[in-house]
Amino acid sequence: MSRKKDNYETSRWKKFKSWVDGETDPLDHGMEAHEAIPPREDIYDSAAHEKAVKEELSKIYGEDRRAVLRARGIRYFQRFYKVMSVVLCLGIIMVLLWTVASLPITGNASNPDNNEVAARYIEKGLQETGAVNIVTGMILDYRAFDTFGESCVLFIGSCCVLVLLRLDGDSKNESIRKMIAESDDRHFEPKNDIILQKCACVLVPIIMIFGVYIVLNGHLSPGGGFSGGAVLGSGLILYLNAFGYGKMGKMFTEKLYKRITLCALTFYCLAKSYSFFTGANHLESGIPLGTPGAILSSGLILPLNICVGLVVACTMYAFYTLFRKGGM
Amino acid sequence: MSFVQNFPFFSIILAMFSGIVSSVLSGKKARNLSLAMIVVTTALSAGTLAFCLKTGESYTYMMGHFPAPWGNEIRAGVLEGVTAVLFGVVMFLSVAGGMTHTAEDVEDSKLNLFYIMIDLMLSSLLALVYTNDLFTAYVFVEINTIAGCGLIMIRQKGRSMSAAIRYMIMSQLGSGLFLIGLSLLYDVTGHLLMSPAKESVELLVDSGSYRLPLLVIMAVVSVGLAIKSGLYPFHYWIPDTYGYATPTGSAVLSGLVSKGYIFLLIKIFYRVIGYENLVGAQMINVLYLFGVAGMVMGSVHAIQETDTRRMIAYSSVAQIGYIYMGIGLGTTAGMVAAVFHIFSHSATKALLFISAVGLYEVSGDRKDFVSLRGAAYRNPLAGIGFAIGALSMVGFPMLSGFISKLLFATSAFDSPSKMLPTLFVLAVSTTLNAIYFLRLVITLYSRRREGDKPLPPNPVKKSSRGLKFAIVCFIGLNLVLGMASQPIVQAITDGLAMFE
Amino acid sequence: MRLFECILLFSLIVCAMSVAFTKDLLTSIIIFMSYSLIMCIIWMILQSPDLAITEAAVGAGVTSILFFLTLKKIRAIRKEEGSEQEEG
Amino acid sequence: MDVSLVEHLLLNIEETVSIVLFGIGFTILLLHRNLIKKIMGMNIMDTATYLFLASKGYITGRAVPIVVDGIQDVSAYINPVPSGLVLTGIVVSVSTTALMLALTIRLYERYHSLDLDEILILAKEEEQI
Repeated sequence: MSRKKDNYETSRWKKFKSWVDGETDPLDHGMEAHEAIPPREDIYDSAAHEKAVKEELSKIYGEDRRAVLRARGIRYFQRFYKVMSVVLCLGIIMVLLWTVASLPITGNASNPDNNEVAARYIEKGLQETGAVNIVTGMILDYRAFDTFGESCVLFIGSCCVLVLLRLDGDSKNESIRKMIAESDDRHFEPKNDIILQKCACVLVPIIMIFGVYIVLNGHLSPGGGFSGGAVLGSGLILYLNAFGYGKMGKMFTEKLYKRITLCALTFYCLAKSYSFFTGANHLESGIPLGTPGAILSSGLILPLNICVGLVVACTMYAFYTLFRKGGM
Repeated sequence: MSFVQNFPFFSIILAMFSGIVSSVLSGKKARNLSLAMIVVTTALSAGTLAFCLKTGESYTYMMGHFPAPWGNEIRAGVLEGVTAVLFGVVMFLSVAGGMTHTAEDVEDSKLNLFYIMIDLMLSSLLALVYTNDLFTAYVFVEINTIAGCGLIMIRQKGRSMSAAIRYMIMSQLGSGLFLIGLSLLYDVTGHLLMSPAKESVELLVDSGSYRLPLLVIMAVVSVGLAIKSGLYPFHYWIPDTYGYATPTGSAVLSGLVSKGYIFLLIKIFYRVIGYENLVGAQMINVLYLFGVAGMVMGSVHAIQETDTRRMIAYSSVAQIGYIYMGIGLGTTAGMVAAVFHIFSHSATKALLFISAVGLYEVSGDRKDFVSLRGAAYRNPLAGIGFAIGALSMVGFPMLSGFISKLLFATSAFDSPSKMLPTLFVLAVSTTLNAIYFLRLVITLYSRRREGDKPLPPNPVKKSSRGLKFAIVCFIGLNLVLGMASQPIVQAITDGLAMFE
Repeated sequence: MRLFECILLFSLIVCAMSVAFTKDLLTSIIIFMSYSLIMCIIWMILQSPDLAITEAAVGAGVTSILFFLTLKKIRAIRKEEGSEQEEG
Repeated sequence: MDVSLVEHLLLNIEETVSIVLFGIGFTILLLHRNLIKKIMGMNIMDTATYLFLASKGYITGRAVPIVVDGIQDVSAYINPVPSGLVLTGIVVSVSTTALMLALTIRLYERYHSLDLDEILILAKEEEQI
């Protein structure tokens, strides 16, 4: 018994030493330890029978025992993870539903969220921002910092998509990328479809005018830079689908996209910085608000809406072309 | 109003603006712009800190023409100033240290996009530090997430892309929970700015209404941000993410991004929910338990790892456990220790990642233990850097890790019920830390043997000046945090007092 | 109006569930698109036309287009792979 | 189950539904193996939160917050704050969706699979070779 223990001690020490030297994989070490002291395996794995079957199987199929063990570990882990996740999700739903049951009732004017904040937006919004649409006035004047952050989210999102999907001339694994680019999915669809083109002839101008209307009237009616920009972007996408990249490429290149985005965001950034700076230092901004209700009113909101609209339209179109063929 | 008070706003806008401008610059110019921007931003943050130290109080800054409950606001105080300066320094050194590797890993035509991510990352971190508005915090959390994802997948290797999507999924789960927490909070208080929201929360607590929603808000917001910062049971994305990003990416992600979320969480605890309400609601004990579990399990996982980069990543899990344990102690001293550990860990972990790069350079870009044997002789500076980082993690005196462990231990005495488990876990976790870090350090300083796997031909690359500079500065930063800790701890205490 | 809203809300849940359980990706994308459209009508009922117009343009429009494109791209890759195997 | 609880849930029907949707989206995002489904789940989760917010701003019998005929009375319009927040949120979710779809395409190009578990295993194997 004592000899056995000695042996065990020395082997442990050796293993530990080799592990400190980084010679053995600690997982291997663990497996070897399992072989040396069988009871530990039982703790690890309650279904001893299944283990036996697995070992039979591994003998039959000549599989590496380690791989089987590892795969089984992963499977157990996965099953455990699945069950835990389902329990977690159900728990979250239950707790949140329970919470909802003790929240104030929807549609009630005396709810805590209808407080002095909303009251001031409604009562003085028109005088302070010049925007008839209070929501627009709120997001582009009262809480403009959030909205600036939001356009930065869009900007960085498009940058990430550019990183992932743009195919460059000096791309590293060029042959593969070129192959994929050549097998562009446009090969599988009819070109110059006459029905699509005629429909596009009618629809594109209407969509574009609608988009421009939404952008320009953001401070007067529902909508604004973002929704209008998305409509404009989808108009561009329809045009592209109907008439192909050749025609589109003549008027809309990557350079133009970059310039528009840069100019619009720079203007946005500078205009808002000016407004923040003057606001915080209690200076007059000197931007006329105009008569509420007129198209040229509400100070910076109209130009900002135009900027956002341009950025969003270009970004949506860029997403489309990048997803389609990895470039513009 | 003093002109210095504009500095936090300037630093956020400057970082964003340089990101926007970088989209049309070449890679090299974008890099220089980014480095210059980080220096200027750090200087501005230092100015803010000096101002706050001089006046001895914090101030809010209106973003626009409208005061508190109506317009956006940012807030600067001593703690914000210290954090912003430290984040700026760590960011600068990480970018400078990983510069050459970034240029190798990233395609030339996409290099400027990498620096856009760095710029926007810094701006979002600063915004998270300075923000006084919960919805602004949400928007910038999203910017931070997307930029983090960009930093991971910019290598465009299979492993880094799969790590990126995993990171995105976990982060989105976290953001979803965070957002629903904000919605609930808005529903019961009617405010999104932190100061008025806190007033309403206090009224609610005093009147005893909406007790359950408040509890759920605490839980959901904490869990959301804990998922995003990689607290123990939600840590599965961490090793892949930190292990397969670019060196700069790993350093920034582990050193700054998760810390930004934790800082935001602390800010929400203090400035919205109220720390005493949190302690009263027992929520804190859950965080404590998770933190303790993370401290042990992260180290256990790290011991099992053969890839050194993944090992360092798992050690991050353990260190984040320390931070949550400090938050969970439920005392001000514990919180001070947690905040100090945020600083200490972001300096140390970035140092480890950056100096590990110097060691991989001389081992043919291999990351396993056998190939790294003797690497410290081939690149002495990186070896010293790594050793110091490892010793700091273990808690060697004179280094920053020692101070934070000391703070944790002393703060444990303030809460009698948690004293014994805290001290015990600290001892266990330190031992485990010592096992895996010292093992690696011993490997680095032992000679190569006969039977070792041969290194690939021509393994020794000269490390760039940027890397050497970064390692030296990081060592300095660690020593400063370790030896001159008294004023920093004082500043943290003052800053936390200003949060109230 | 209340009843109409309840029906819409119920169909939202149905759509979300069927997104989860549909095997075919194209079908689930179309269901997701209708989910966005229903959401847009509900927002109209809740007196938020700004949201409705944005959701219609973005949720039902651009997001769905992006999903379709992804699916198309994936099918293109699959087809290419298949043809290569046939050649080989 | 308590009767008043169910009644309250039915009174708050929009919130109840949005929480259920949130749960469905959360579950899909966490558990579904297919990446495209996961992304859809993420979208469902986000829109559910937005529905929650938007219903919080709604007040029965009041109009859209667009000033008509110069009436600027609080009792005439619904709360504009949630609408503004949701507008910001929608943009965020579009950006993340586009980013994740792009990642999906790249991963499919590389591993010819949409199953996240399979992709992770394949990526691991690829590195070992």
